[in-house]
Amino acid sequence: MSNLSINLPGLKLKNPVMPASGCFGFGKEFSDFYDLSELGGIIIKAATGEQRYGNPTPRVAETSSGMLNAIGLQNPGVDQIITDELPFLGEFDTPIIANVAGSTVEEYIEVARKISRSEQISAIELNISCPNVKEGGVQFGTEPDLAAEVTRQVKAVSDVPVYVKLSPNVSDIVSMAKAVEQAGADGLSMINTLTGMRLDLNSRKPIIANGTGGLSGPAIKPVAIRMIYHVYQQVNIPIIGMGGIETAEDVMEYLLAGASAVAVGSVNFKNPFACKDIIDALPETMNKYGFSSLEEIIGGAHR
Amino acid sequence: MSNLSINLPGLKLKNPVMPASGCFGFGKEFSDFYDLSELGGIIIKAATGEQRYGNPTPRVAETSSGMLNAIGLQNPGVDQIITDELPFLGEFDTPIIANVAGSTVEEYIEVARKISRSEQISAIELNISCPNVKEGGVQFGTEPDLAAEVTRQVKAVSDVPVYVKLSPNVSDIVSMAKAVEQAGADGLSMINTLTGMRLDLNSRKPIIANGTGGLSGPAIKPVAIRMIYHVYQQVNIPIIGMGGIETAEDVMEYLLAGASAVAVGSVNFKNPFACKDIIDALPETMNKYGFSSLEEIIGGAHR
Amino acid sequence: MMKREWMDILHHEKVATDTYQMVLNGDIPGSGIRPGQFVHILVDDNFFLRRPISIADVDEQAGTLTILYKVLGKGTKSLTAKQQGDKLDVLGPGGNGFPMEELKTKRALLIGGGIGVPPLHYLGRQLVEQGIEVISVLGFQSKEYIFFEKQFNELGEVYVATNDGSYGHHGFVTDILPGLEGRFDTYFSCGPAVMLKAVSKELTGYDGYLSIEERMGCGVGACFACVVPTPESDAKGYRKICRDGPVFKPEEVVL
Amino acid sequence: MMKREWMDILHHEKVATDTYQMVLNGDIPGSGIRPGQFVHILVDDNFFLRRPISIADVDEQAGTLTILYKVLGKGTKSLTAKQQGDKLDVLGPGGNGFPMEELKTKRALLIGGGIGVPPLHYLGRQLVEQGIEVISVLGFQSKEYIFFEKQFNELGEVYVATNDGSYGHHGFVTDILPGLEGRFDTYFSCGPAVMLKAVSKELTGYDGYLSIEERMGCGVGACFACVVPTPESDAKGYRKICRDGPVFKPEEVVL
Ligand SMILES: Cc1cc2nc3c(=O)[nH]c(=O)nc-3n(C[C@H](O)[C@H](O)[C@H](O)COP(=O)(O)OP(=O)(O)OC[C@H]3O[C@@H](n4cnc5c(N)ncnc54)[C@H](O)[C@@H]3O)c2cc1C
Ligand SMILES: Cc1cc2nc3c(=O)[nH]c(=O)nc-3n(C[C@H](O)[C@H](O)[C@H](O)COP(=O)(O)OP(=O)(O)OC[C@H]3O[C@@H](n4cnc5c(N)ncnc54)[C@H](O)[C@@H]3O)c2cc1C
Ligand SMILES: Cc1cc2nc3c(=O)[nH]c(=O)nc-3n(C[C@H](O)[C@H](O)[C@H](O)COP(=O)(O)O)c2cc1C
Ligand SMILES: Cc1cc2nc3c(=O)[nH]c(=O)nc-3n(C[C@H](O)[C@H](O)[C@H](O)COP(=O)(O)O)c2cc1C
Ligand code: FES
Ligand code: FES
Repeated sequence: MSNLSINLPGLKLKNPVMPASGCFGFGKEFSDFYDLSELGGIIIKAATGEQRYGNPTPRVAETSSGMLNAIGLQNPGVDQIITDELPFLGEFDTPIIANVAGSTVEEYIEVARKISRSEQISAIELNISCPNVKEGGVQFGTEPDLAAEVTRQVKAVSDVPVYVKLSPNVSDIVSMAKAVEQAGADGLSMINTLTGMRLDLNSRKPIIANGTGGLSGPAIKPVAIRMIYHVYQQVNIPIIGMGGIETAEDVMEYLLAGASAVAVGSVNFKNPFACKDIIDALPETMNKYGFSSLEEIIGGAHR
Repeated sequence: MSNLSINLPGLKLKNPVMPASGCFGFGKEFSDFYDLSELGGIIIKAATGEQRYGNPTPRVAETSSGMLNAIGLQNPGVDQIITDELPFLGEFDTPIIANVAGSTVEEYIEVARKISRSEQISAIELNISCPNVKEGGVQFGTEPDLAAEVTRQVKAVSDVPVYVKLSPNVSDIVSMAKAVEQAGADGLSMINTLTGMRLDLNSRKPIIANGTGGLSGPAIKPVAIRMIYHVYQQVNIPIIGMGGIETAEDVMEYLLAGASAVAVGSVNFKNPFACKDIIDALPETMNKYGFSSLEEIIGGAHR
Repeated sequence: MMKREWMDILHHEKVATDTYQMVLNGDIPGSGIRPGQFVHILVDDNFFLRRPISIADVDEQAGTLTILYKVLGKGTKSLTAKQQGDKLDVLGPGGNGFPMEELKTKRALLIGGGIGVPPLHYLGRQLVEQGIEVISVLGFQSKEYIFFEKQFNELGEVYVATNDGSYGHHGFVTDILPGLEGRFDTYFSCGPAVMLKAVSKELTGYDGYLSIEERMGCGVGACFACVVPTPESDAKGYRKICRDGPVFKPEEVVL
Repeated sequence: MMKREWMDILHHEKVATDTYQMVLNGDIPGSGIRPGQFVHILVDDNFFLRRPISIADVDEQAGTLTILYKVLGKGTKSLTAKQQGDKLDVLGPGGNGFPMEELKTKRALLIGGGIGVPPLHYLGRQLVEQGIEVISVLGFQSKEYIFFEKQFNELGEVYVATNDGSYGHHGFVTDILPGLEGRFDTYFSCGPAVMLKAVSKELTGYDGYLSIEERMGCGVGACFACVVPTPESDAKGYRKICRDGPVFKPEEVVL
């Protein structure tokens, strides 16, 4: 039997597969389909200081092998998430990672402090890379100094390890990764969506009301693999990889590139059983390619 | 009848559709399939100062809705291109755009000077964005100052208008566009490929011998549309748009976003008649969406 | 409870210009589908997102459900190529549908526009079975787009309007509503957003239900793609069309 | 001259483990195909690149060509689902193939490895028709992977090797070559790169032709994806497998 478990800062994962932030809500809906305890972990939807409505609709559009979204960080706010959403997730035997967002450093700090005190949370994913909000978010994700600053401040107040989620919309992903590593990040999460747009030929306007949206899905996988491959060579903290994962083979490709665990995002919309199907297929797939533990696979492309 | 013609600096195009650089060689092979005079123009494979062999093989890999390539600027060198390749292209009634590459500013200048003196060339596409060569190319494409410098120098020696081809692998595409506009670029060409990677699960190594390759095809179209949409609002020079174009509808989307003409790249490999099929379908498609000239469509999303 | 199922296509035919009817067989129809619920269809692996399509009829015994769809873009275009005997990847039933148990109506008015007509058919059937009187007002672009007139005739009186006057009343469904004043206590409407707005304005004061559309991601309530804002008095500030809807009372949401 | 054509699948069957044979009908077979040429296949619209597959036989009169392929990845996997009566998007014939007109051979040795065997079949047929004596050496992984032994038997003497010894000689095709010394003047080989290297080393001094593989983009000579380097003495420095090849003299290229 293959050993699927892996330990990362703050996270004892029984397998390396977690739903990605924003693609699984707070778990409730998917618990109708399968037992969430089967998951390696769950990364929940972004939390901000206050409740946010997000962007006008339409918020999603289909693209070739992918989709655009501009939800705009809609969420009930950190306090309500703690009181209304986390207790349900506490029923499952799987670590929960809170995705933390904000428009100002102060907001990031507030959210991180509050949510990291919650018993149900094992780690924070610091979302400095959301392309779908006018303020904050994305600037923190494209300038190494700003990224380092918010990482440092959040680390200072967080009771749990902090994984910084990087944006792929940058000229130099390695500098971003090194900057947040030096600022104390316990791990990296990469990648968030690429900024994109689609126009409607009838209305002659962007399909997404917000104009631009974040591109996710298999279309972006080669970009994610490239970034993880390069970052792995230059940092010493673990990477949670994501972008277009649909199969156990995709997971293996991420691990070989240097990810220690993965998150599965938009494909959950195509197949609500996606995470479970991938986890079920993983042992056989590892076997097929001659691996018996994740450690052997992780970073394998560099050996 | 729809009017498909459009005039750009140095280019009187009978229609806005041209094969993209590197995806059509020097035209000879595709002339077996249809009359190249039907094309709006032809952008030929990159020319460098000397003959280059390029990267080791494998040089291409398939991805979801796209492909990676790392040809590495293989070409016979500018002198041979002028003597051996251009005369054949001169037989067709369509403007030729020379894609100019190099590792140093001096090389760019040398190639641009020579090829712009050739009678068959109507414009230069300055390739400061090739991700597949170790030296030069990509640095010029990610730093506004370097991009402006090479643009200025090439403009100084070129007898024909210069379109600068931008890389999408940047945090801020608008700054790049403005920098080269201020340096005297007559137009922009966007986008080149996104840098990506795929790993082979059997060999555990990148499929492409070079490691990374450039991602092209429909997968990247939303990124290209977003960049063109934003750049169009900030510059006053025309844009040749490209990235994943497969249909006349795609062409319309590029024009609405702000492109004045388009280039069709890797889909030529899937369908050698791609450019011709798109040109043939364009009048009916324009009609369907209520347009009778390109001018009405270009930038239409901004009105 | 939603299921993901490969359903069998028992029947597939064109019923009007650009409009197709498909009958699907499987377990989903046995799960107590309510009128107004939808199925979320993955046309094939060329597509990354599913397509929400309303359930137009259910036969629990036969294990079948009927959908009607209009060719709009690539997905519905590809759907037309499916043949009897093929399988279809279906997620459903989605949403809440019309709150059949809570209804106090005696005389119902169904108002459907174009491809918004299908869900009202299953609703009408259930209402009639419960002994409720049904009047239907159906609007279409033009004569060739009309479908299900016969089926609605079996439920009660039917008024048809076409935008170009090629059949029935020349104009909009809202033109017909004033003439029906006093003949119904509750209305049920599904159709394009502009129509729903006009209908709910025209029929202010009546008890009403609107079935609304929005582009969806997950279709199960997890992604926040399909929200509709609520009036200021509502603390939550939004409803999810795929989970809380697609049927809402007009006063519950801001169109 | 290359054509792009929707060819009819006349016949499709499994002939060995993971190995399928397909007969295609259309105009391409009428264009004077040479042994060693290939077709460039778009499996379906889920794929962005075509797949090069060698032509294993041609019947100009019937307008058919035969291909054999081994399931390797997603594309060849999907190809197996195609059925008789379906159409296939084919570009071809590609490349130059074996230079039939220039051959001075009287006694030919064909050396094929695995899925490199098919193009040698059409070559062998043409050589035999020209009155040339043909000996074939075919290598396979193991017994279940063997195909076309009968067809090669009809052309002349056949030696089979399997890597695991489950049939014929236990070992590699190169083990068999020394025993054939003096019985041929020219060799023709197609198979994995390692085999071609070993064969050309073993048979230095003989007149030879190798058919080589590389990942392709365009398949028509325009993209420079499929180049192979040439010896230093060659000014151009490379050959394009899809256009100048896939058949080369061993001294023409650097493997
Ligand atoms: C609850 C609900 C019930 C519906 N019931 C029906 C029905 O019974 N019959 C019917 O014909 N149509 C119905 N629709 C509309 C139907 O979903 C769209 O027409 C269809 O998704 C268009 O897909 P496409 O591939 O043809 O268009 P494309 O433009 O290619 O679709 C691209 C993407 O946009 C989405 N999209 C495009 N237009 C719409 C739209 N109007 N509403 C929602 N998503 C859209 C698609 O689902 C897809 O994700 C319903 C929509 C909703 C929300
Ligand atoms: C001139 C030539 C003739 C060939 N003749 C035959 C034949 O007669 N029968 C046969 O079974 N195979 C033949 N091959 C190999 C065949 O092209 C590959 O096995 C096939 O492309 C694999 O596709 P896939 O989708 O299964 O694999 P995937 O790995 O999914 O393919 C991904 C991409 O890589 C390319 N690729 C992967 N492996 C190879 C390879 N070994 N050679 C070239 N491209 C590859 C594919 O074409 C595709 O573009 C030939 C190759 C060449 C170059
Ligand atoms: C609808 C949607 C909502 C998302 N919301 C968030 C979010 O709130 N926070 C975040 O860090 N990433 C968010 N993401 C990004 C994903 O977590 C993931 O990084 C990205 O989609 C790439 O993975 P995928 O290709 O598997 O979807 C969202 C993505 C989608 C599609
Ligand atoms: C095989 C290949 C070779 C290319 N060579 C060049 C080149 O020499 N110079 C250049 O500027 N762009 C080159 N490109 C980039 C294309 O011109 C184009 O910008 C890109 O592929 C996006 O368009 P597409 O998605 O339609 O292919 C190449 C692309 C491919 C696929
Ligand atoms: S579509 Fe995802 S919440 Fe409604
Ligand atoms: S595959 Fe394009 S040159 Fe050979």
